[in-house]
Amino acid sequence: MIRVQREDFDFGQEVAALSAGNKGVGGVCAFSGLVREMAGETEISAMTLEHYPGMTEKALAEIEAEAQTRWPLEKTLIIHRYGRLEPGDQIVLVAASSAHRDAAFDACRFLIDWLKTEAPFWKLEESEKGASWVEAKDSDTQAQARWLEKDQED
Amino acid sequence: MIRVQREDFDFGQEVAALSAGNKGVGGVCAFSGLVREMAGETEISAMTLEHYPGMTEKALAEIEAEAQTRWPLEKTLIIHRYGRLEPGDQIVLVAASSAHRDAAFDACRFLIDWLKTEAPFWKLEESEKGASWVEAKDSDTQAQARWLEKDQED
Amino acid sequence: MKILYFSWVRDKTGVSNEELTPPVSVTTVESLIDWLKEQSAGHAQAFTDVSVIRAAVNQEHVKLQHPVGPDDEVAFFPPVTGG
Amino acid sequence: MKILYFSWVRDKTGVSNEELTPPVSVTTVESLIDWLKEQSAGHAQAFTDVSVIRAAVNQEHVKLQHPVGPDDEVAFFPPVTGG
Repeated sequence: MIRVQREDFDFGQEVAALSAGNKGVGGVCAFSGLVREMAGETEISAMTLEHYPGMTEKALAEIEAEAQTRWPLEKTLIIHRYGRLEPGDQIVLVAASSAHRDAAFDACRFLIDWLKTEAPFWKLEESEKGASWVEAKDSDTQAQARWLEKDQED
Repeated sequence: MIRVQREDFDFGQEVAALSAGNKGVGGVCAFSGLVREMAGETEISAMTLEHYPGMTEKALAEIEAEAQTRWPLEKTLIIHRYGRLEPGDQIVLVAASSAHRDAAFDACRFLIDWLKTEAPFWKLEESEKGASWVEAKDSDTQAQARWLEKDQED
Repeated sequence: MKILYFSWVRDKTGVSNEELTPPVSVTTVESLIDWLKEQSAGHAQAFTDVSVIRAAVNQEHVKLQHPVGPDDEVAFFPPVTGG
Repeated sequence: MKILYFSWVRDKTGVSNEELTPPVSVTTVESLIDWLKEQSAGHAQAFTDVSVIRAAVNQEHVKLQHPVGPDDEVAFFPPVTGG
């Protein structure tokens, strides 16, 4: 399931739904990303997440479908917020449930790695210096590249 | 933090504590293991987890300390239940929070991989055929071995 | 053709989306960019360095060589930074 | 010496823990096992195949060559299956 929303979400409740009533689930892996107070040396007062409505949902659905193809999963979940957030706020939740822990872990990490390079979101950080757009990180591109390399090895 | 307990735990509440009031946390990774209904072809009616009081706490504290040494983490958590559990019940929760997602993911997986081979727990499965002790899995030993190999590479 | 801009690309063009009719010579994302640069100083500034520009056609990531047509929805933005 | 048994090792010895005084010749986990096998048919059965036995001395995993002394707490169990 995917959701793109302005509202906060209840981590525990959302993750519980991945195994509720399904006694075939042996493991659930979940990751949540939060707004950090510091960006390098700069103290952040707020962050605004812009996205591309329509394409965002499409991109997330494709990422989820790809994970379902790669691993034997029971359920997957991606929730991504947009709008103005403050340090400590939740930005994103990805989770996967499976009979086995390896699949749950791998799929969960895949979801966040791919989302970071494929989903059309942009962060505008506010600090004393003003507002500035966050630059994409090489490490995120590399994290996705690791999955592509693994594909070639297989 | 580590806890060994008979009682169930609230996944969401426990994981929330890993980032609460700490605006340096950028990511939280959590994994929970549940009792599955099927063990291979056999339908499980219940499972009893036995452990070695004293050594269990010691082993879990060592695993947690090792994770804290290996990665820059904010907080870690291991909760492991013992006693009689039924399909769908939560057995274990491991979680890690960090400024960065890679550390949170790696540490979380490390916690569960090492726990599976180091923590003195034993599962007795009940089915129509009677009760039988679960055999250790080669895949668990291999999962731990992966971490040891990585150590040698470094 | 519907054109959308996001993040600092929008800040520079000064418009979030516009309905435009490029000449028939515009057949790829790349040639569309060249044409857009002539539309305003802001557009020219937004596309100064195309190596930092990403594009989507009909809401799919594409390379700059990708074809575009009159009924397409084309979006321009910097590398994404969600998650 | 305090000896503890867990899981099917306990099922076979028929006792979860016992306070024993092995002879001075028992200096390692391995020699302790050899001596324990003589204590009862259940003990003998529990230790038939030592390759599936794991040991802890004072609540730390050890190899079978590890030394043991009169004040030690020694535990025997199969490979762990928690998590």
